[in-house]
Amino acid sequence: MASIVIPSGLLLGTLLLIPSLFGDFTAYQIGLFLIYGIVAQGIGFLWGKTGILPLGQTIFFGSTAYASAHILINIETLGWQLVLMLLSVLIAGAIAYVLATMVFRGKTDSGPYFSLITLALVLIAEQLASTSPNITGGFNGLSGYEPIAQLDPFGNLYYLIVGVTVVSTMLLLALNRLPAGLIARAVSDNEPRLQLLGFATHKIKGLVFAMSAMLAATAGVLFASHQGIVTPTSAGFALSAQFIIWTAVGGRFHVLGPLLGSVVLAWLTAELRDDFIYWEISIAAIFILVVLKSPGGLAEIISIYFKKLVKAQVSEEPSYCAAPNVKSQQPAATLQFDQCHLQVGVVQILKGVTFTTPAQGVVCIIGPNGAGKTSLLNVITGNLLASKGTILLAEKHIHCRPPYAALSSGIGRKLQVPSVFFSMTVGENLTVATLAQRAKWYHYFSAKPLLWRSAYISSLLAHEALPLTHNLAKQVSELPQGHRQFLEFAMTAAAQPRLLLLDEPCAGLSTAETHLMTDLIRQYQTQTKGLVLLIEHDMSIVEALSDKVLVLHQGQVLAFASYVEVKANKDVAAVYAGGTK
Amino acid sequence: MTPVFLLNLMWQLSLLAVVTLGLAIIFGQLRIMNMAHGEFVMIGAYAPIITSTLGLPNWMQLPVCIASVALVALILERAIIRHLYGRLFDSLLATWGISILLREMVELAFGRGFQSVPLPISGTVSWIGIDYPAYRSVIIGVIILLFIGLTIWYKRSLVATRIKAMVNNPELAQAVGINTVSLSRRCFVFGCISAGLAGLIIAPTAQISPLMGLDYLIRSFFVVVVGGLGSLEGLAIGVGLIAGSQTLLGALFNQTYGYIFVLVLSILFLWLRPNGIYRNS
Amino acid sequence: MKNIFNKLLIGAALAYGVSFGASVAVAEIKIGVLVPDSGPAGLFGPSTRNSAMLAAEQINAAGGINGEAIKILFADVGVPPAEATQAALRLWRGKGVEAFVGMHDSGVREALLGRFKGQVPFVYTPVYEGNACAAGLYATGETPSQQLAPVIPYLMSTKSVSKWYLIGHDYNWPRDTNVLAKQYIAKAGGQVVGEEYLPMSVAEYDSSLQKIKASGADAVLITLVGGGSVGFNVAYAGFGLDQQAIRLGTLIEENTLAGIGATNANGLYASAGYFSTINSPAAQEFAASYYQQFGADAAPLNTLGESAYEGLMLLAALANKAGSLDVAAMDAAAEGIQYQSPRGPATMEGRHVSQTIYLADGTGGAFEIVKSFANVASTDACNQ
Amino acid sequence: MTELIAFAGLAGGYGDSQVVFNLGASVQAGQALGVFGRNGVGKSTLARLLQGSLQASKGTITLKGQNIASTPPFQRHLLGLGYMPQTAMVFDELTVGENLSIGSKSGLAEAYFEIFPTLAERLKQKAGTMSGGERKILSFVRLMAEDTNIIVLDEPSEGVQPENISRMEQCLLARKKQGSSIILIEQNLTLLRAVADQLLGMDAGKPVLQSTLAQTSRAKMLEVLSI
Repeated sequence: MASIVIPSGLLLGTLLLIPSLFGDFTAYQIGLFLIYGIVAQGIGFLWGKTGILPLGQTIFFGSTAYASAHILINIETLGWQLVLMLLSVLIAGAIAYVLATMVFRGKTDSGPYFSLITLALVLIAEQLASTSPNITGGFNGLSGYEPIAQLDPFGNLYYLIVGVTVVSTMLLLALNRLPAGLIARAVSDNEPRLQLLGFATHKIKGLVFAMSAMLAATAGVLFASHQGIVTPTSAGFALSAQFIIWTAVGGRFHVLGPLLGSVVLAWLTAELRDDFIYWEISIAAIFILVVLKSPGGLAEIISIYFKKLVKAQVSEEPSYCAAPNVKSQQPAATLQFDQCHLQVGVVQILKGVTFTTPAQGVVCIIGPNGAGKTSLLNVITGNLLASKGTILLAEKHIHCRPPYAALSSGIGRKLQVPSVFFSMTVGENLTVATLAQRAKWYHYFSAKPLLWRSAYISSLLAHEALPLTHNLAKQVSELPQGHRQFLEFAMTAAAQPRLLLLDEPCAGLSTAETHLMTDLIRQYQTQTKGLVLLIEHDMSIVEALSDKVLVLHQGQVLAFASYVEVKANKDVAAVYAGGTK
Repeated sequence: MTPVFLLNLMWQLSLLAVVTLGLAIIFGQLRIMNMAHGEFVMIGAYAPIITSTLGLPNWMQLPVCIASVALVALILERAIIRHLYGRLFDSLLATWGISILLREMVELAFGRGFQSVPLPISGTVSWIGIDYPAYRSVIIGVIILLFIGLTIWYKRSLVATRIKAMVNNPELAQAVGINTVSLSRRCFVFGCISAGLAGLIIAPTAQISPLMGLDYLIRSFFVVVVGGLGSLEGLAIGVGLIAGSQTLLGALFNQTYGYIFVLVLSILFLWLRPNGIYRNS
Repeated sequence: MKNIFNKLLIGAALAYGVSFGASVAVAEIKIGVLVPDSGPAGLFGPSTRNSAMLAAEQINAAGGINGEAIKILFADVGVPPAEATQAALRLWRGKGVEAFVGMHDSGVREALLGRFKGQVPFVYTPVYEGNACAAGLYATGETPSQQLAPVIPYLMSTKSVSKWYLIGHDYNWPRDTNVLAKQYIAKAGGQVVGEEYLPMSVAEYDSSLQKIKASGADAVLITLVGGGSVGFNVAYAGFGLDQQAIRLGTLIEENTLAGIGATNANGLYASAGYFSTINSPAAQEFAASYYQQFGADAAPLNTLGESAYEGLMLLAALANKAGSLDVAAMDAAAEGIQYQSPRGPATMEGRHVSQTIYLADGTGGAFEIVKSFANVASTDACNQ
Repeated sequence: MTELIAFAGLAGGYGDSQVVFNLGASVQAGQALGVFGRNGVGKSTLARLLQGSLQASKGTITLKGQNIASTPPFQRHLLGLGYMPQTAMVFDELTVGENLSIGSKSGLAEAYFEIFPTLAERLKQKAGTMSGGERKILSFVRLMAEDTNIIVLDEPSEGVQPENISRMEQCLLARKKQGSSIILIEQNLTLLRAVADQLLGMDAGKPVLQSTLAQTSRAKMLEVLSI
């Protein structure tokens, strides 16, 4: 709580002092910069957390500015004015949500294209604004109205702006410390992993984009009152580009960074533009330097110095609480492949795979490299779509739904190269995994779920030998590859899926670690009485773990039987003739 | 579909093709979202003015154009761009900064005012029964020849394959003996020079001022996006769609519709076919 | 290249010099002069500044305003309205400026009026669409009615043209201008054969030129601005359309003409209240002292830049007559006030200036005045 | 006999994390070094250190008597070092023909079309559309056709059909006869034993077995693999 209240309080205090210290004109100026800063804060949150760079935030800023100008011109009562303004902000958010979810649906790599779409949209908006004189007043703009509640831009309106700024700051600071903020960060960190944890990432991106759009829209409402005029430049690309520069220089990873960037740069611009002819060049140079050398901007630099000054408090061991049960614990079920084909480009990867697993037990998948083992897991989770044939889990079709729906149907998956959230700590990784399938929407906006600890994760961490137990506060990027295998295993198993897919979980592990991993896998299976599908090269592990072995070769099932039977199988021996295993 | 309209269409197509070429090389091949592309066109357009300021004869315009653009490009590549390979977003941001920098530099050097470059070939010539500006006629021919040459070169030359290879798999490219550092630099400078040459060609037919670059940036970007990155065929299709639809709608209705249509078209492509219309497979 | 270094040096000197340049003011009236230093209109910044400085000097030499010397402070308004307003307010609220002279676009004007609210006198000087009326606002710039009412019939009779094609950028000023143009053309017995508005973002004029050609127009009224005007006119001549139709522009001034180039300016006319080549003694004298003071290679004079001189002259005349810079007193004194300027005699009527309008021929790359129309009143002025 | 490539005290990894430690060996002309070990023990890291896409943090690499520890990879290639990576082993966006012509004197590849006829049929196909095994063969032929005599191969047989593995074996033996040095990283012990003269077994980034082929039984190698 203190981490939200103290910065917000300091911000509020500083801003409230400005009129009496520097006079009402400076307050007027700062008021405008704060309005810009609110937009930049929204951009910073979106860009810094989810990695989406919006080039057209003035679409929302400008359109609600126009809307509220019309509201102030045409509507008499304050109450209705406020209702309609709120409505315009909500509409902006809804449009942003629809736009982003539509573009991001089914793709994880459309970031740059989305940016260009917002660029094209802002160009359209600017064009429409300047050539629709009946609606926007054209080039000369829409003016001749009183500010909201007759608040004087040189007087009380400033306090309204300060209020909104502080609320926006508190909101974002709070989000940073809530599960919602954690999930937003996870999107840019490792989107495929988040999808496998059951999160529909395009909707998360849509929500964050909608939030940044609503901040821009709110700022637009204030702008209309503050300026008394709205012109096409308020909906134009040039202002959008300014927002980006301010956000980047101020620092997109911190809530206060974009605010600082907007106020400092805009104020310096106002002060220096008239007299210092190299000002624009300087801004461009600073911007380039920030992009190249210091992506965290001013805020990052300041916080490094700040941390040197103020010693970090020793954080005490948080007191964890029991996590609620997963939303629906499904009974064990068989996995059934029927004539499943997979084609990528012109390459046939799976050629009529057919098998039915038991509902319980450990099934090891073996086969030479290129046999289609990982692809088999990919069609189960929906990362690749089978081109022909059916896949049934508990008699239900699962071969044509997106990866984020896998976990809710009871399928968890660990990838071949450990795929975790690299910018987070081990503890945060586990928290994200614990939220999966347990948290309802309101849990994301409450701090308590951050301390959730499921019984299963507790039992895992109780293993002294588990390399995670004493590393909860460590960054994943500092973790060796082998330890990441355990982390990803824990995350995949956290939601207790009835079907656990493990792709070479023992690769890169030491002998002792391999034993631990095989123990954990076996324990998981006995505890949940579910099904584990495991790709493994090491025959000793296969022998130790497997109830059944599925041998794949060139996209087809070569054998599906017990380890002993498979070992005696001549076809299998022929495939492995050249190899050791 | 009058003959003049067809010639105008050809002029617009060849002009947009030559303007976009540089971006197609730098964005399409090197994956640098070069927001300063228009500024290189602008510097190229200033070449005749630099030439006359230096008191050089007119035929020196071409070498002056190549030299000045190459110099700027080389400095920027060494100082900034080389850190940006493989960093798509950062390349967009940093080159946006570069574009401001270049605009301001040119403004300091040559002032804000409009410059004028006389047509090297004046008058009109008769084509398919109509009079058409001689300079345009010659340039259409030159650009067509240029692109035929480029297509042949691109198909045959090892350099083109090596650039493709470098972008596709930098590590392996090094392993087969490609000096990727130097190849990227040469590729970037080449792209900039081609933008500069486009500027030189445009100079006598358009407004010349430090702010002119933006006119050429946006459409080029959407050509590359609509056509698909990294192939001359894609470039051709993109140019055809963007210039064609704008010219057609401009002639049938008005320019505002043409402009908005191009933007909407680009959005649809970015959304539904982000790899562009042309994919060679 | 020497030129480049000089400019860099001047820039550095400016950067250093400014902070020391502010002198101690004793009983001075501060006047804010709003000039476009950045943005597309930035190219008018230098000539506007120079003209304003010249005016201030001459006003002070003639005894200032009500006996007090004036001091002008500049602010850059070549930026979006929100930022431009701030720059102006900084002078007003922060630096004690008591009156404004502004040379900027209409968006900025509307934004400023919303802030000034008649509390400070404001002289608006550039060519504009007319009909801006507010307490404390005085416009010296040419409005469409002034630029077109005498000129269109004159061109139609002397050049024997009757079929007009109207082309402009898609915003208020061109559209307002053309509303009036159509009336004048009809009245003089001509017809409008085409009307077209281009988005600012389009730099392609072929289809418009084709439409002009097909329309059989023998005169084209151009209300494109800046770079668009240059590009259009260059392409126009390239197609040989200068043989088919004369061109009349209401915002083609010396910089635009330089960009169009001598070879592309055949039959290109411009109508404005000022050209650097007006050969009256007053104009000659003004130009001479301008280039003497700011050097032979100073930013070329043009109607927009020179308008700042007009603005300050009007402001001085108004304030002297009113006896103060009080808006109410000035509003009361405004009607009928007269002053002399390089443009000729000027009279304020309906908060706008009745002035001489010149028609100039740009053929050959320099404006040659072909006709002057004395004392043209604006019909886009304010009703008293 | 001349020593073509040698490395000693070699260590390196990614960022701060050290993956391999204190590796050393030297290979004469006409000889082959076989490197083996379980998944993830640092074999590919060794290959990348030799090839140059990773910088060694310690140790020396000598190519034909010249220390190349800080030479960029493309120059190592020009000095005669050829490399076939384990993953991303071809240019996916290029055709098979382009893949083969890009790094070498063109024409040499054609000699191998008789051995691997499928490649000749697919010259115009994009490499990325081929299966893993086919891509391995393409990458292998690309490497063979290059004008290099120090050849580093990272798991060339992975996913390749048995008959093609034995063809690879023939090619490698032929190159040895011509005087090339080969460093072969393999899990397929049959191929490894057919080609290698010396062996380097690795576990957890460190050498655990260093001997000649003659002195090392297959069983001893299997021991290393299932430590």
